Amino acid sequence: MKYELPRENDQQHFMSIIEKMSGQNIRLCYQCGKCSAGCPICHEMEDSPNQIIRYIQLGLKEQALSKNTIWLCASCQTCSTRCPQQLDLAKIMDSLRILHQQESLQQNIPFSTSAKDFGHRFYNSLLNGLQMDVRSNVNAFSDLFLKMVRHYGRQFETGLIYNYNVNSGFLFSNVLKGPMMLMKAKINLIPEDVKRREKVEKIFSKIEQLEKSEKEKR
Amino acid sequence: MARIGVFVCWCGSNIAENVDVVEVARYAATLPGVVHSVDYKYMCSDPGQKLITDAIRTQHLDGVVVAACSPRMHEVTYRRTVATVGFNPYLFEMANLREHCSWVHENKAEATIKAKNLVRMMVEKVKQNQPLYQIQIPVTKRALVIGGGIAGIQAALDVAAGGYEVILLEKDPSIGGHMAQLDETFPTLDCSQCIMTPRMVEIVQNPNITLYSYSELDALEGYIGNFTAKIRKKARSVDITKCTGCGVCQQKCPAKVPSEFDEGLSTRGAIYVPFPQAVPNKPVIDREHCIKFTKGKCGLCEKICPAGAIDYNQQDEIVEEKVGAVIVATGYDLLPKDTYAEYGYGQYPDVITSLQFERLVSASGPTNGELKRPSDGKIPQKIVFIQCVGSRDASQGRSYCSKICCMYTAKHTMLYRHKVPKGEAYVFYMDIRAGGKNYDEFVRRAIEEDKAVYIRGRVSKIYLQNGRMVVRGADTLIGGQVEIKADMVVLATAITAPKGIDKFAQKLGVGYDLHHFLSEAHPKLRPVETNSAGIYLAGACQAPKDIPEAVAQAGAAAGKVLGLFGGKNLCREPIVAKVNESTCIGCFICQKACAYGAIEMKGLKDRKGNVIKVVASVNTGKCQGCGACTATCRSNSIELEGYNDQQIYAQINAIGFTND
Amino acid sequence: MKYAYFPGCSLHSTAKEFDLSTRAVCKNLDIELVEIPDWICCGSTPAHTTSELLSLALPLANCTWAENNHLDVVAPCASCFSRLKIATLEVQKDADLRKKINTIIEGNFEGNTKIFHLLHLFSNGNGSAEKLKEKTKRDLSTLKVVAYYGCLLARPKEVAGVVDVENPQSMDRILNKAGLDVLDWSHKTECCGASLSITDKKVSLRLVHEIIQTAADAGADCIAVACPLCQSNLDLQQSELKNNHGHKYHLPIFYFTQLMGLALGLETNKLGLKRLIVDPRPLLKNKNIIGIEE
Amino acid sequence: MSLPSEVIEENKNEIKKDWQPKVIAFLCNWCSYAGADLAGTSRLRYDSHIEIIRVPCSGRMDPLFILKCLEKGADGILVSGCHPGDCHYATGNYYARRKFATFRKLLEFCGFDLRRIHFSWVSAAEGAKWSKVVNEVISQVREAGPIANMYSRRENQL
Ligand SMILES: Cc1cc2nc3c(=O)[nH]c(=O)nc-3n(C[C@H](O)[C@H](O)[C@H](O)COP(=O)(O)OP(=O)(O)OC[C@H]3O[C@@H](n4cnc5c(N)ncnc54)[C@H](O)[C@@H]3O)c2cc1C
Ligand SMILES: Cc1cc2nc3c(=O)[nH]c(=O)nc-3n(C[C@H](O)[C@H](O)[C@H](O)COP(=O)(O)OP(=O)(O)OC[C@H]3O[C@@H](n4cnc5c(N)ncnc54)[C@H](O)[C@@H]3O)c2cc1C
Ligand code: SF4
Ligand code: SF4
Ligand code: SF4
Ligand code: SF4
Ligand code: SF4
Ligand code: SF4
Ligand code: SF4
Ligand code: SF4
Repeated sequence: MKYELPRENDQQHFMSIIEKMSGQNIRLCYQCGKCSAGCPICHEMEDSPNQIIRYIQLGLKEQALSKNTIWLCASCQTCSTRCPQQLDLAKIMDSLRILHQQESLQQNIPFSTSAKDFGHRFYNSLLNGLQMDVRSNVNAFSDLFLKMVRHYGRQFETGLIYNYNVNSGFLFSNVLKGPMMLMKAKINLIPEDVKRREKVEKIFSKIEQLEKSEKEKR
Repeated sequence: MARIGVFVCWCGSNIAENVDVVEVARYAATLPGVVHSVDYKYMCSDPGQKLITDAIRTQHLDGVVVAACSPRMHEVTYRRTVATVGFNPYLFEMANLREHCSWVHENKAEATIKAKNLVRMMVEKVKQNQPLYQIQIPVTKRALVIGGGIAGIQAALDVAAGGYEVILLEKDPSIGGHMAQLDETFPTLDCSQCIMTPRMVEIVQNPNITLYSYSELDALEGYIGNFTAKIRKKARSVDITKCTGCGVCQQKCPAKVPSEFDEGLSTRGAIYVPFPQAVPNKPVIDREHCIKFTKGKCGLCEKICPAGAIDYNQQDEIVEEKVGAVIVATGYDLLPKDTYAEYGYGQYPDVITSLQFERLVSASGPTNGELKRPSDGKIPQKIVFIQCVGSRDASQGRSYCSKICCMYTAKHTMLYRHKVPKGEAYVFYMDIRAGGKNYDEFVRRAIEEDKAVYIRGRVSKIYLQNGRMVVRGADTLIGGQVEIKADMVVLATAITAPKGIDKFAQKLGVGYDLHHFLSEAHPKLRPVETNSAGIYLAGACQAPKDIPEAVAQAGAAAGKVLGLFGGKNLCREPIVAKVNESTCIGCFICQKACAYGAIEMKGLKDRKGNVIKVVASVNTGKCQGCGACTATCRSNSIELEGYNDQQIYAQINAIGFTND
Repeated sequence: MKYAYFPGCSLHSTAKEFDLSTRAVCKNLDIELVEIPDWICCGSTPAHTTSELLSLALPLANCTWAENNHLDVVAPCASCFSRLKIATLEVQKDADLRKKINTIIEGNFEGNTKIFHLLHLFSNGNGSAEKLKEKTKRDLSTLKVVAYYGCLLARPKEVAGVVDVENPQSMDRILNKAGLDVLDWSHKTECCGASLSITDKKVSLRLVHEIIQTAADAGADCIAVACPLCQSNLDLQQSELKNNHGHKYHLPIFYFTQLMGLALGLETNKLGLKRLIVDPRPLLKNKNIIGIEE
Repeated sequence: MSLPSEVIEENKNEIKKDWQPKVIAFLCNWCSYAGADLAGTSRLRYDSHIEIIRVPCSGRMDPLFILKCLEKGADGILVSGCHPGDCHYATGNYYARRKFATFRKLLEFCGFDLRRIHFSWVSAAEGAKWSKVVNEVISQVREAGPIANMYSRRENQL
């Protein structure tokens, strides 16, 4: 492998973006690896957490953002708790994910609650969905989750899981659990009725506008 | 009226080229109080110096200003010169026309004006000067060494070899410190006790050395050359003049106490000698654990002691010793392993500290040198060593490197392989710090010959799986997690300052750093001195150190003491603070400003001997002449000789514009 | 004692038994819970990995009601608790941010309300632990349990408010007071991967396996949890371990409130025991803790 | 502050054509004084309108010295000591720094032009730094103008 190190300026730029977003001083990391040593997900990651920090230190933005690491991170905070240099790595992972989404390096999966769209999506997912990786899974899940909240004010798990399976392509894995859960009366078939739905919608749209204008300012 | 002489130097062309020296001399002669003013090519040459001494005599001068180079260059020269004719050297001042004027300014007219100003300021200052006399401090030529580890032992032996008396103070029942606990030592792998025990014996045999073991310093008073140490000899409960050291008592004692010497891996009695080669080889009773003292029963040792040496009624004894210098060699502690919950919290018996490992492999240790692990006595086939435990760890408040653990861990892997030839040793490290003669070669040998596997990364957790410890770490070189099932884990826990050393340092008036290691006066050029004159440092009390360094520093500290004792009296520059007792209001704000503890309280008495007023008083043995006190006193009652307010204000008052 | 109660989405669906047992136990110990009317979802992980503002606005829209009514908030779900607490801490630190959020949620949150996890209610020295001990009716001393805290109840330290992040004790103490045989073990705070249980099942299965296996190795009959995400992850996926890791386990995953309820002698149907996927009743019957017919 | 009358007379209102500033520097013996010596030994040229008073340590500095200098017609003051941690007397430079900061605040509060008052850390090895500091300080003092103007302005206002 060979990496072209960006000029000092670019390097500073990427590191300082992440520093600003996360409020962490990335230079504190002395690459001891304790974060990776304790990370429960490290086995599955393309690059271990300390390597992601290294990429940031060297200004290798592409590398930092393109690995599945940031999407697999479970935000468990084990790394943040044990880091000898007191870096909040989980927060840095958050920042990388947010940055990734902001920069739309990856297209988000659209979502709709209408029955017609469901069918459409279902069909589509049969065609394409099977190749999707964690990144799109996590994105899809987050996306759906928030859209559920936006729409109903609360999470509607049946809808969430159903939609997620349809969209992610892992069609049968979790849906199978459905009947068992229902048997135990675990999940609701009908979403709960939150009276403040409009208010929730307002919160979401306000934030959307705010963030858009902030992004434009930058 | 003052009679000042001014002597303006050309320094060849060094000054004369950029400053009109003749004009400066002419100008000086016009200043009020100046009765004599000349210029000369090389003032520091013999004829130049003679110009000055002659003028002092013929002109009856009471002040001399030499306008030449920096006082840092020739102040000492001229002080000696004027003293040869009985002139008080502190009635002399220098104006710096070379470094601060001719060499830095190009415009000759401007430089000449400046030169005049500088001369005028000095003339005004010297008018305020008072004769001062060197301070002679008589020196008690005995040294106190505190701490009987290798550093303290070496320092005591070196000072004694110079022919002076030494008092060696050790808080534990025996001297030896940590080195006595070690097995073989890097970088040569010679046996620690073999090289140490002879020196310990020498301590008791040397007629110049008095050993107070099981004793502590209660107080240290006085100043350089003249300290009084109050030493508490803790009650041993054994009369060592009677005890023959037969050891029957400790064999029979029913109490069982974890042995400090074996780091808790074995037990000792309540009456005990910490280890077989102890010096002195006489037991003490640990009253906290003795059944006689805690419950009033037992008394077995008294019954069986053939020498009748047991004395339960012995009391602590306070002795006072007068000494002229103190060497502090109080050593270090090891961070307890239970600081790291993720490494098993002291729950897993087979997670041990490096010092415990030393005891486990030591021939004199609890297993007689067979490496058996604490939980079940099995020989560990796979050991994991973890470096930097508690060191270089900001989250633990310790960002420093403990310096010696890289080396002793390499040593441990070797000792392990020598005991268990088929065993596997893994080392988790962040960096290998092996700077020293033959040190890196030593580490390479551990890797290349003794097959230690070094893994670059930290360990995050140790947990049990089916009763076996799993060490989960990272190898940052391959970029992933690694897990090792281990039979034993050795933590290279951080070297820390001994608990309570801050209080102890305050007692001595010695500074300490953030981590409570004692502070040297200057990290490079005065590494064994402290800011308190007459108190020196040796060994790991100053910073983590290995044996070669501890011994070298001990020798250096002894050298300083011998230097101090070598002269007749201690001569000090008279640049010290002085209190005006009639105006001092006794607020002692100055005391807080003084970094040297030089300001003491003094009671002023009336004729009947009643104290009527408490005022500040400067201990000239301790004062270093910084003037911090002077600048703090609100009633202007404390002055720094040589830089007193009148002298500085005289210079300031003279700054006005040169009139011609 | 009166608290604003934030059940969160899970307690209204997958974790109804947590809700049930919490209410029952609190009632028994004279703790009054007032459910925040018309509460909305806290946004959980997806919100804070998507937008910082969202992750603050959603929780605080709920806390505002509590503050206006001068109540501290208690949340049984570790995730909700964590989000609520972090959000209040963040706006306490940053007045500008607080103003921004207040305009978004169209309310006025000052940051005075305290956020507790349910565990804190029984371990923060308000006397309910002692009360629990006094009121214990069933003997659970034969039940060997390990306390599983997961991530969010131990980390980060400032949020979780624990003394020792690597070895938290609050649940252990409560279970002790309830008379159980609480064992020491090493995986108290290891992540179970709940947040990946849907998105990357393989990973979360492996983590679940490690935790269940370590608990079984330590000699536990069951695991106590204080978080609906941990519970459903450990409970639901246990059956799949056989297929994926070749081990069959049968460790009931109790909410700690269910165990408290058992100790307090509450009726088992009020504790939702039947709703657990790994049915705990055979174990409890075996240990003579509940009757055959229950 | 009492005013030297002749100064007021001379500099009634504007800057005299040939006005040159006068800066007084207090240097600690161990670091800054030696640093200034080094500037000399290295022949580093700098503005000549600075005169040095040697003190054992910057901790010896009494704020009154500064007031006295100003009263006597100094246009600017520089106090220079060892770098933090390098003080020959362990802590003197910390004291100095603290005292000086408070003093500056006080002056600022009184409406005093802070371009006249400076503090620096110059070590025995920093000859170049010394000459740079001097030039910077003097150029700031030049901007501030003759101290006498300040006095006369005050007088006029009264
Ligand atoms: C595991 C381990 C392995 C090591 N291996 C090696 C090695 O192989 N080679 C090597 O060169 N170095 C090694 N070292 C380092 C070595 O131990 C130290 O360099 C050396 O012991 C320092 O000696 P010291 O006299 O400064 O301190 P210490 O040995 O700590 O001695 C200090 C003495 O002062 C006494 N004392 C403390 N406070 C007071 C007080 N207030 N009043 C009176 N007495 C007091 C103590 O009781 C003690 O006797 C090792 C260290 C460790 C931890
Ligand atoms: C690039 C570099 C940077 C450094 N930076 C630092 C630093 O920042 N901090 C630090 O602490 N250390 C630093 N050092 C190390 C420092 O230079 C040495 O520690 C120190 O100079 C050693 O001093 P010395 O007196 O032992 O040897 P030397 O300085 O080498 O002095 C030996 C003297 O002996 C004379 N001599 C040699 N042979 C004979 C003979 N046969 N007869 C008579 N005279 C003889 C030589 O001419 C010389 O004057 C640095 C070193 C280097 C190379
Ligand atoms: S634990 Fe901290 S210092 Fe160590 S590699 Fe990870 S982020 Fe860097
Ligand atoms: S927070 Fe993410 S990176 Fe850190 S240990 Fe947990 S899963 Fe790994
Ligand atoms: S006294 Fe100083 S200035 Fe004069 S000749 Fe000697 S070295 Fe040069
Ligand atoms: S039995 Fe008596 S003589 Fe023997 S060692 Fe003990 S005290 Fe000393
Ligand atoms: S009296 Fe104390 S020291 Fe003596 S044998 Fe009994 S317990 Fe041991
Ligand atoms: S000496 Fe080595 S093991 Fe010890 S703290 Fe320093 S780097 Fe770590
Ligand atoms: S000398 Fe000054 S500061 Fe010190 S005690 Fe006396 S009055 Fe106070
Ligand atoms: S001059 Fe300095 S050392 Fe001397 S008494 Fe004053 S403050 Fe202390």
